[in-house]
Amino acid sequence: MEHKKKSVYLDNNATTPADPRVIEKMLPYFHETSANPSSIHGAGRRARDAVEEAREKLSRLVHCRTDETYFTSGGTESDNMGIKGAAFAQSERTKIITSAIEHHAVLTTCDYMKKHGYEIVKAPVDEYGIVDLNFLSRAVDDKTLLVSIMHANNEVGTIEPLKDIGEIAHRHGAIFHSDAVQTVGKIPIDMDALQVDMLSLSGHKFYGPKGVGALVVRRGTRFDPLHHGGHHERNKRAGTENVPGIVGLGAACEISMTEMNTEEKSIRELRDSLWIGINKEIGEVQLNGHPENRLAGTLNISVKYIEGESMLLNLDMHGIYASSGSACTSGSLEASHVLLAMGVPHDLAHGSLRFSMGRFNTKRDIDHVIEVFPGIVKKLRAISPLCKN
Amino acid sequence: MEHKKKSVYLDNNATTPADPRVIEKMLPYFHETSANPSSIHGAGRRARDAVEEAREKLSRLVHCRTDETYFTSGGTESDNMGIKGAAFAQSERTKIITSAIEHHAVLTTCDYMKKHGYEIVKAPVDEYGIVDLNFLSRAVDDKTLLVSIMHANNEVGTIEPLKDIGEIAHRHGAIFHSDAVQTVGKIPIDMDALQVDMLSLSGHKFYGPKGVGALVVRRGTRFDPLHHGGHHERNKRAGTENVPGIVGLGAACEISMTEMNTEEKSIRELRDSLWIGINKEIGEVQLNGHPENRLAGTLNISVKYIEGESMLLNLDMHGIYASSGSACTSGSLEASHVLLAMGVPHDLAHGSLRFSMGRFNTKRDIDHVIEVFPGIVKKLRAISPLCKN
Amino acid sequence: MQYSEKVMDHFMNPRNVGEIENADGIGTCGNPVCGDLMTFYLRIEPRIEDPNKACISEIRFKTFGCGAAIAVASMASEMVKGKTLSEVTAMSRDDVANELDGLPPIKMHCSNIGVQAIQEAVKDYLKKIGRDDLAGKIKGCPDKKH
Amino acid sequence: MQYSEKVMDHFMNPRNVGEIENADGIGTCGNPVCGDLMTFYLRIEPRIEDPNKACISEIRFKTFGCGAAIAVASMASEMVKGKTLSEVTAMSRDDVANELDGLPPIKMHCSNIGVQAIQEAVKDYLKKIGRDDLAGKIKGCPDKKH
Ligand SMILES: Cc1ncc(COP(=O)(O)O)c(C=O)c1O
Ligand SMILES: Cc1ncc(COP(=O)(O)O)c(C=O)c1O
Repeated sequence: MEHKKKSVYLDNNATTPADPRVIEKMLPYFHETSANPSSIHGAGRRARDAVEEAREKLSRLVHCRTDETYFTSGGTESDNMGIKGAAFAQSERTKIITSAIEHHAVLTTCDYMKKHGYEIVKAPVDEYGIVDLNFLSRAVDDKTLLVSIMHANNEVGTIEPLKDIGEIAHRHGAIFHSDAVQTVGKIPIDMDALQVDMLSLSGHKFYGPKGVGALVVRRGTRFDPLHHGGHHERNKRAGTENVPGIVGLGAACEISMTEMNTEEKSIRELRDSLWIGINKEIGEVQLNGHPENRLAGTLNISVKYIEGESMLLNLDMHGIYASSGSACTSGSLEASHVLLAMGVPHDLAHGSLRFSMGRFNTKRDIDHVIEVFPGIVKKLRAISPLCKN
Repeated sequence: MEHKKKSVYLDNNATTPADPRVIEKMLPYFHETSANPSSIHGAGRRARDAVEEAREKLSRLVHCRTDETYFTSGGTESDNMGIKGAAFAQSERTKIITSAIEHHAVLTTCDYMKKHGYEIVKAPVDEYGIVDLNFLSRAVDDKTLLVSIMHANNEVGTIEPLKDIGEIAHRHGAIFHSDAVQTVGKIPIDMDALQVDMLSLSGHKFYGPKGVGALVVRRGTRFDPLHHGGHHERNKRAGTENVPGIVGLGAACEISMTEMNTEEKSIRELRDSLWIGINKEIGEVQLNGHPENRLAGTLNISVKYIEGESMLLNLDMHGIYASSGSACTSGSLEASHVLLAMGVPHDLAHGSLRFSMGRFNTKRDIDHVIEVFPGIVKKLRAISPLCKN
Repeated sequence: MQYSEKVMDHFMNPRNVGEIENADGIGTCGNPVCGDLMTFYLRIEPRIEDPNKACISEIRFKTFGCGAAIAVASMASEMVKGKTLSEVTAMSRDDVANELDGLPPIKMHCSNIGVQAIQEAVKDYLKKIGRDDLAGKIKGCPDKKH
Repeated sequence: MQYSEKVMDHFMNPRNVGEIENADGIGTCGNPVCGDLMTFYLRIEPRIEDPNKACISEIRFKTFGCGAAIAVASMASEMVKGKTLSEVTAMSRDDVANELDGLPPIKMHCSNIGVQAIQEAVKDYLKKIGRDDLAGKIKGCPDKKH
């Protein structure tokens, strides 16, 4: 979202602008109704009520009980809290299984667990980014404490078969954690049906505020806290509740509940028309991710012979905001670990571009990209030594 | 802060209402200028600039370098990150020294470290809540990795002699961490002068938003991250930056910088007039905390023969919002560990009440309390079996 | 932690507050160290042949304690007025809590202290009339310090 | 990560893009696997008695790479035009980065590749004119794969 005229924000997988309706709901809790929900006075009780109302909205969205929700500061904290918490709450099992295409919040946490003596196994994925279930079946055993596989990948949008994975995990009594940061609020989630024991989510990925998220943990799943301190969140997550943030998260859940279906359809239409337009205007482009089974708003492509950042910067000059690989890694030099795990060659991985559409995009945004993007590709290909025409 | 007429918020140590000027600064970053600061496009760069500007304001307030600041989700996370981070980043030293009157964010974290094999020593305090420096001098040794002593206590407001404590810690090469959640923005802080290596702070305690805080770590002090994931905050604190929250924290820092001195004086006047008024109207009341060396806004008293919660609830019926002991423990049955550590007898600890004044209080608020409170005490003493008159 | 309306009503307007001079039975439970202390004073309609059938004709109390403690004392005093001693002896903390439309879990012990203090007063009465046999059967306050 | 205005200018409007037919020297450095590849084409004013004093009269380049890579190639091409071969050989990555008003630390390697690719082209020229002795003294591209 941008001041300049004609700016087009197509980086909704990195973060979504908060919905104005969400902001409106949060506003009173900054000043007028500001209090600590732990305080027993009237102002405190109103803050407590607001937190609990948001909790109900969240639990309706992901189909869980209210006492299974724990508010956090975002997806990364939720991932850390779930993985470390599950591991440190027990001592018999020592193996953690994850995938090669997880977000860094999961992968780096697993690296850390490895230093603490846990065995980490990363399941491979196929060319579309779907986790190898046969591999998982063989890898999960009675030493496995946790299987952590994301619900949908943030770079390519591919949606994983959680139900099947959950069954494999539970066959051996392992806990199944899923990083659902990219799916909550975008596609229906039913913890029971998906067989998920722990679910991470983040407000700013579905039009809620930044700095707030949740870990949902099904009853009976043991875990240690990550933040120690006061008695907040049933002794599992200490720290004064971020009341406006939690209220905003709740409001985002409520809006998603009612608008998810129609929104999914219209976003998918935008995305498909962008892909069709690009394909028509530009040769030698490939789609990354599963052709059908992926998030409606995600379009990840590789443009042959040219590099991603140079496309991004050119788009940026036209007020078009996209991303090349994960937002979190765009400051790095390495090609996306997700694309490489899917078998995309290095040069095409370097030449990848992610357009991610959201609630506030319009057909005009797409038209603008289709107008501008082919010229950029042409210009960059003209100076590319790999391009021989 | 409250809708009802004549409500009087005197629980500013539990949380402060965000300053309207802070909220105004935050607002654009929820939607219009929403982006992920890790994104390289124009919107991302504007978000990045906003974060770095806030960092500068923070570092001016506590006198540190910008690259010594790490934004977190609040005071509790900062305490956890500092204590666990310092301990886990090394393996030679095994002793942590703290005080008996720390916030639960520190004490519970220390309990957790104890389970991990660290030796925890809690320094006692005198009747005013000042940490025993002689004890500290004897306790700190070459096995001591960390000394963690708060800057000011949240319940009684007593301010600790950080400089002396820092010198004792450094004599043996220990790291000095201070939970300054109650002082940042209220009294001047100079990390160097105070000899502090790690400093925790929280936005919502000085008119910034909830859900954002910081750990300030002086260069050369090693620590491990608490949240693993992306490359945010120089690889030390992963998670998409809470841009509006960080902007709000920065704005709160800026306001405090310029208004701290005059504000401190006017708040102190309010507090002293409240204490004088109570003393005049009610017999057998005692002041808890240091008579001079304490936060300007904190008035903690014990009212003989009656219990704290019953006073609170009666005050609440009159729209007066105060607290009994720490907000975080008011749901517990135990008398304040702070008052007990100061040698306050159990019954007086149960009969304690904290009025904490802040930026938005007026003389009328104080007058209202002085009008209402004596009647409440009279009524409760009339039904107390301890009161023999 | 949220109190029911009934708790708040009894807390703000406690019934039967006070003492009874030359009470027939006096019972105390709790301890200011723990933050709760209740004393009940009973006037009892004697029934020499079967003291367990004697009725409580008047009751007063004093309480040091939290909102729940005051409300429990008030509600319990209302509940036992006119009851026989055996009825009072059979009362449980849940009876009082239910009558108050519930109490927060961490406040249930207040309800306990209330019931035990009244039973302590009954015990006191029975001892005073020389019926230590009957008094011995009443639990009362566990250690006089709750 | 923020680029300077100069970087953005050279990136958006790169100078000397293209190829030179029958170039006197051609040099490549980088690798698409690493995300950066540059090829420079040189036209050189010969100076038979002392080839190190020969001047670069024309330069063209092609680049696959990030914004910094393109800007570096463009800026480097401007910088070496008219320079003698020994001056070009003495150039360092910092010279180009400074001329661009700095580069983000993680992009400094682009500057390296740029300088090395040009030096590779110089080397190529020296070899072509049979001066392997001089060519051998030029570092050029470390492993032809940066
Ligand atoms: C799949 C996935 N997991 C985790 C995260 C981390 O969430 P946050 O940045 O809110 O900590 C993100 C986004 O950054 C994500 O896309
Ligand atoms: C002294 C002190 N330390 C730490 C904290 C914890 O801060 P937060 O609630 O922002 O996590 C508080 C307040 O709750 C406090 O008063």
